[in-house]
Amino acid sequence: MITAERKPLSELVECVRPYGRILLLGCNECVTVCAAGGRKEVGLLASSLKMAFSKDGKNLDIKEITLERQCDPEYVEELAPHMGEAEAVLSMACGCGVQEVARRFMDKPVFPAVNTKFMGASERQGIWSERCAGCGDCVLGITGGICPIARCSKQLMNGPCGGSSGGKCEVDAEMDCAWQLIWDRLKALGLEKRYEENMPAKDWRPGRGAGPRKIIREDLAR
Amino acid sequence: MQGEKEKSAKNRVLVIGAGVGGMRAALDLAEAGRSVVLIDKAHSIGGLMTQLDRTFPTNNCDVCTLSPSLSESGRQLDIELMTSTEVVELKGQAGDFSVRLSTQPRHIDLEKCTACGDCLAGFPECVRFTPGLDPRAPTCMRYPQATPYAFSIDLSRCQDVDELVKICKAGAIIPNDRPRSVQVNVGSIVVAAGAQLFDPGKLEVFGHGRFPNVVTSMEYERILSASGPTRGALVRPSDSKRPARIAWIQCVGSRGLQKGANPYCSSACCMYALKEAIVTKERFFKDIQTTIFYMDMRTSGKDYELYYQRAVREYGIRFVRSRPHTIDQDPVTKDLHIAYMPVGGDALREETFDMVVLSTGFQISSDLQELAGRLGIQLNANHFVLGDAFNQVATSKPGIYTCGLFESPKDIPETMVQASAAASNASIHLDPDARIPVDRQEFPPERDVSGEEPRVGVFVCDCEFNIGGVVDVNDVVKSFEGLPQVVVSKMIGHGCSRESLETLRRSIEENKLNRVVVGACSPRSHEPLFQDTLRRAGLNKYLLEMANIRDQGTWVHMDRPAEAAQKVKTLLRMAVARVRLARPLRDHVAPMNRNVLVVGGGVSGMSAALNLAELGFKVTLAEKTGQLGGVAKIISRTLEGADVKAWFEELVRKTTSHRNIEVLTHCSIVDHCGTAGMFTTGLQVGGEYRKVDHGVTILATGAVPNRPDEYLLGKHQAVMTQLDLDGFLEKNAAAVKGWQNVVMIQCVGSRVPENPNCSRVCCQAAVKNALRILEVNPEAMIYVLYRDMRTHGFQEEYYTKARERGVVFVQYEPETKPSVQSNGNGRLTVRFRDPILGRDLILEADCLALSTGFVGNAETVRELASVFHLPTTDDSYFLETHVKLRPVDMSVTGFFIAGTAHAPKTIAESVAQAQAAVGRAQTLLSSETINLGASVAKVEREKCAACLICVRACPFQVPYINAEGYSEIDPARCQGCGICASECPAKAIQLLQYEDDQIMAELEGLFERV
Amino acid sequence: MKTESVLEKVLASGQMAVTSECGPPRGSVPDKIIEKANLLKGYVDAINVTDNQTAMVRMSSWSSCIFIKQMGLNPILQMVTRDRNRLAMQSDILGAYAHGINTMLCLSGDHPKFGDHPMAAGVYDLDSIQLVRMVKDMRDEGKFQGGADIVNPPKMFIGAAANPFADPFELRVARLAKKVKAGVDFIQTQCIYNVDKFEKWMEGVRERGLHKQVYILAGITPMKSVGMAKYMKNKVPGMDVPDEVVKRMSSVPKEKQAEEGIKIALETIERLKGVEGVNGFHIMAIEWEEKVPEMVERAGLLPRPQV
Amino acid sequence: MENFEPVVVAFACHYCAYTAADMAGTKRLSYPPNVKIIRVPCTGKVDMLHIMKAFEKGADGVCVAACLDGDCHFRTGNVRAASHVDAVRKLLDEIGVGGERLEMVALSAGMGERFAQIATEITEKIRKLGPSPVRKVSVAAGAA
Repeated sequence: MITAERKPLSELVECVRPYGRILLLGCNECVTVCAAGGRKEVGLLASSLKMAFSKDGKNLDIKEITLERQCDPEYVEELAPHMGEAEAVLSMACGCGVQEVARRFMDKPVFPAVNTKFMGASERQGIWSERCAGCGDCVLGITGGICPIARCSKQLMNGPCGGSSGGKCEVDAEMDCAWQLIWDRLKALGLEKRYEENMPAKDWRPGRGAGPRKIIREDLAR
Repeated sequence: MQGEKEKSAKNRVLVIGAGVGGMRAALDLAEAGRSVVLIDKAHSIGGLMTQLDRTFPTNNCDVCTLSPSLSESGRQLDIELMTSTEVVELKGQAGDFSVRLSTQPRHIDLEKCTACGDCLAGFPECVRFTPGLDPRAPTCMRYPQATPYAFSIDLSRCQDVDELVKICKAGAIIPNDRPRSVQVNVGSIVVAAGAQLFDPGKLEVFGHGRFPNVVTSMEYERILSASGPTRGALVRPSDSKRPARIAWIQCVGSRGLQKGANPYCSSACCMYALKEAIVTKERFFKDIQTTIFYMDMRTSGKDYELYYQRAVREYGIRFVRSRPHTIDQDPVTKDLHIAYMPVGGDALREETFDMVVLSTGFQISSDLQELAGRLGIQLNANHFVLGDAFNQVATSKPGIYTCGLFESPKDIPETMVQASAAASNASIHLDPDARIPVDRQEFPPERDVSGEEPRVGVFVCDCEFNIGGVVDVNDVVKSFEGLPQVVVSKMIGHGCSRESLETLRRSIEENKLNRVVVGACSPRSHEPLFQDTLRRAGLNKYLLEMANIRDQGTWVHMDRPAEAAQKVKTLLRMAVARVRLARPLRDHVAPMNRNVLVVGGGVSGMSAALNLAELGFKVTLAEKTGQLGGVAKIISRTLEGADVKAWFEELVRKTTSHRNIEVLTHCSIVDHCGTAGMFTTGLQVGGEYRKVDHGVTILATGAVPNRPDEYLLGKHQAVMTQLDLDGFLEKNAAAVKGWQNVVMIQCVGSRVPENPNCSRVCCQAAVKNALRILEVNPEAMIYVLYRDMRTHGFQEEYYTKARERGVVFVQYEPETKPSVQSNGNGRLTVRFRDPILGRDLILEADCLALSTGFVGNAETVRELASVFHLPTTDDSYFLETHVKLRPVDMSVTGFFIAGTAHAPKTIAESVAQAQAAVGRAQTLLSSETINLGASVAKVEREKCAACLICVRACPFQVPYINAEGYSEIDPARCQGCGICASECPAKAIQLLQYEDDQIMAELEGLFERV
Repeated sequence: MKTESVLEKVLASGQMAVTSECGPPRGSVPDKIIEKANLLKGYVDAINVTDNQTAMVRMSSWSSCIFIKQMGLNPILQMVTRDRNRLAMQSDILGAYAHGINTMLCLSGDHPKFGDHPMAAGVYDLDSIQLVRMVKDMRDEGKFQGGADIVNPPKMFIGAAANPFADPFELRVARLAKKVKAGVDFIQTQCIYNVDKFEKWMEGVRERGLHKQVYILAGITPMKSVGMAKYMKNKVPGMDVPDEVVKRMSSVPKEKQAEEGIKIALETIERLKGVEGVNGFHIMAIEWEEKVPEMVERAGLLPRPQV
Repeated sequence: MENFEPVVVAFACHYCAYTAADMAGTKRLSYPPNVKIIRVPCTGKVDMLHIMKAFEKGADGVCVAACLDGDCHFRTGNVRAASHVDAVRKLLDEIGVGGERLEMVALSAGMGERFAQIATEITEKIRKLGPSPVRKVSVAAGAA
């Protein structure tokens, strides 16, 4: 899933300061799951912003809407009837959702309320960590199911650097050394030999190397 | 007492004593649809426990934990509570007793008394309100039909009776109240009369009564208590200063340690001293030095050893193995000097303390001895009830059962177990068909209000002067007239009286009200009453909202009436705002399957099955092996000398031949689903798979004898466990005649890091086998190497007897364990340290008996815990829901634990727990349906993002993501805390009765500008 | 001979090689590096020039190398993959070689987090093994990464680092094998304090015959004080300083600790001289370059061979 | 603000804090009437939104009153509540209302005195802090 974190309130207060009527959007997908921009966070942000202004005597009118998914035009279309009154839109969706709303409503200023962080997994309640860098050419099949690109601080492809210590990364003692994990898993799989193979320099074109990417499923798109 | 004679003995039980044991028994019986007469000599209930500050091992305030469970059901329990009442005479026999009861005058009309406190304020000297010193008890215990929430008058102390009568505005004082006598017919009797604390004043040497800073443990509890005489400040009596050094002296008046002391062990004192020392450090000051003088720390209950270890390691409590012989007081500072001889020491030592706590035990008063005489039940030499070797709660008279301290000295969990056991035994003498279905009451059908605009009725009680005396109720009522959707606003004088409730009901009907606000006392005590009134008026009971304008209004702001009036109005406004959004709710109800699955066919499983069968329930008894029996099969005699084998064979015969019991051997549990009252469990019986439907499950899977690889066990024929020795003595008694030296080593494989708990039964087993060896071979020298001799209760007397007969008991510490070597000629060389002589001794032993105790049945427990979703302890025993108050209930409703699957225990203790499981189970089984309440979490599936946050947040693991991909919460398992609702990031969960819009409305009501 | 590298020649001659290192200045005047290199003249065979060491900005390694080359000494160009992608690295290699720099050390580099530009992007287009392979392909195949031929390919003597002390230990020999497979010619190891562990690693190296395929220069760093010993032990990731070493340092008075540190280093050199597969020493005297000549002399590694 | 009377909303759990408040009544302990209780089954049910809304609607202070540590009838509700309270405090600080206006307290059912004491202390504390900056302006609520 895509993870995100709410921006500092001070930044958001400045975003909406010029406006009196705000449409505050949530998304019921990833940002709900990572507790950054679902209905509850929308409510909390609305309440926070209202109070932040009301203490200075300004009455901020906020309409709260949480869409099923903000990165699909059909869902975003549901906003059309509410857009008229709004002077600006503040969206708690990930960057994809924010852009989809901006694309559809050309004449409305749209502000992101969260910082989109990474593609990750939930370790347990309240803790998410990065798992995938979207490189477009998955190597998990040969690295024991652990991605060295997303999870090694130096995205090393051929083994741990000299800073791996006690299974942890030199960059942060709380962070697992990806190569330690890979090695442990290869051992568990009885595939130690696989480590001996040199991985050649990576071709970054399937990733961001060749500019913004697009997927076209011919069978669906036609 | 009207209509008393008409009530049949067939469904009635008399419970004597309303302490925790009596209450538990009464509740178990009443919840099982029995009619109960609960009497107590005192003017209010609670017994000893209500005076305790906190209880081990959870260090919780247990009265506070217990009381909600007593009131939660809201069921109409048939318990008639009679305080200041005693048994005068008993006639008849089991199934048909006739008892004459005599009640001392209370001088208070319970119907009229509102507990306003005016009489106490005016005449403090003659008004009895609180049991002991704790004003908390009566309020905590406030549930319908139980504690009289009323005062009691000691007229003999009153100087001016007329004035006293006048002071009560409710007119509840009856100056000419007389003793009353009534006759009740009951089928059986439970005697839960408790015990009294030993009076240390008899022991000159400790100076209790002369030295102000020497207190008993109960006095110390009161000092610790937030509601005690010092209001929770830990200060010593002489100068109200904080003590820096506190000592506890154990066994005061117990174990025959002092002249005038009782010969038995009081069983609970070690743990309560530990608790007091821990609480002293934990809640007060870490730097207080706490020292416990003891002879043996007897922490043999479930996980008690861990508690002891915590006291040593985490809290740094000091333990001195010694028996102090005198306490002296410094005449100026009032500090106390304790003189003692440390074990292994060569000189008397003296230490100074600021306070000394005497851990006093229990004993039976002469009153109780007389009571036993009137009931015709026999007592033992120590005046405790003489029980049956294998049935602790039985007395010498059929139909009369006992529990708690009157049976033998014990702690609260054991009392709870026995109380439930007594309840199940007492039920056997009643008519199974005479049960009152507790969950059925006749009400008119509910009106459908779904399409209606809210029509709110506001009813404000004046509670005599409690509310009306502080605020002008008429003015309050007026301020609500004409508010939107408020149809009626009126005062109801003394709202909870029958007349007022009738007025309320009529008003609902006449005005077609569909929402009701009652401004009165606390919903905690009175909501069920007003809810019933709504039901009677044809409204759903959840359309009521109470405003607590008395307990949280007039009572606390009587010094500023104007502001009190403001607040009362605000509270009512909040209630009105909220009630507009109240929705009719349905209590979740499920039909009850009354069959029981008992897992495990040992002594506990068979005992549970038999009691259930006797009560008319069908039982499936599933045993994993090919035959019934468990560990008891190989035990020949008890410590007291009873013949286990004969009893055991009779138990097997009765079990296998009972028509209500189906015994399945070679049976294992495969799968399981459902909730209490409607379980389905899949069993593999031999080669065949079958499903069993049942309402309740009792787990009696036992523990397994430990056989650690130590001291040549299994490698040398002269080395055996106590269990082996028991069998050996039975079969080869002649061989024992040649023995010169026998060594027994205690705590082998128990109280060690791999198995930290005490196995509880080994000390008494060692004493038993030692005495049996001496019977055959009086010349044998027996050495018992022990860490602490844990012969609790009356077992202590056998320990004493063993010493008198020459058995040598030598204490060792884990650091200096004995060592054992084979010497090649079939004997053994045992080397151990004698702490008194201070040197090592070497012995040639003919037999080495190891007290290896028990360990949890790891494999079985793990399997069953996973199939049934039950919690277990780290050492593979099943975990009860509350170690103190619910020792046989499990956290999953409908599951109960019996016997050593809970923790190691003796045969009699296992039987008691098995019967207790039945006592608890019958409260579920007697219902036709199970009421699961209405306040459950509900998922709006369109909003759910299946994020798993509720799944992970629920403390009870109820929500799950279902096949359709959204969170599902089983109302039958939801406990109603609402944590999921508050955590849900999609706001897709609502807790019924506490929905977000309702809470918001309440807030709106608060800030509404009038 | 694969290259013109003096270091290669010394190593090929079978004599113990000695290298040391110089950190370029944090400014645009080269005096400091010239001064440091001067100290080493005649005492070492080649001088490593670090590349934005510890992720702090310094004068570029290759331009510093030029100054040293101009002094008639033999610089080793260090290159980290952290700061440049493969285009930049290849162009730098061509440029450096054009200036006569024929020896280089391939590294991944310390993470930007540790330096003075923690906000900078770490490039890591390649890892160190892939860098070794790239330099080898440039030299032996005469190919750029993109596949085109190089007109006059650079003939670099290729080095890489090895840390026998990092975790997981069992991977450490395998990782060397991967570098060998990628085409590395010589190895400079992490500073050695735990000689036992180093020897154990060397055992593994010999077992796989790697010592026959690559020259190994043992890393030696003298400790100035007990404070430094403790710092290295506790604060520097991948450094293994046994307790005995710290104890030994603290057992002498403060003013004698520097000498004790040098003694330890010399003892280490002496012991490692006898270890099969150790072909020389890489003496890194951090901010203490002036001690290197003395150490080389006392270690009996003088005079340096003329090749 | 000479005559400022703070409004304090207390979310109290049914089993402990609410019972303690009743106890204070039984013992006739006087405390300021500024504290108004909203009963919840467990403080774990107190949504962060409820606390924010209380301030938004005009509360000068909010108190979440739970069971003592380890005594929660629902095992972990009070622990959950404590972390919710911490999070809302941060929000209140960020928007300039002030996290010190929100408090979490723990008490057992028997602690009537403690409840009265808490009610008094909180009222006095909020009185000193003055009216909530939000309260000065009346806010119309409007959420979809």
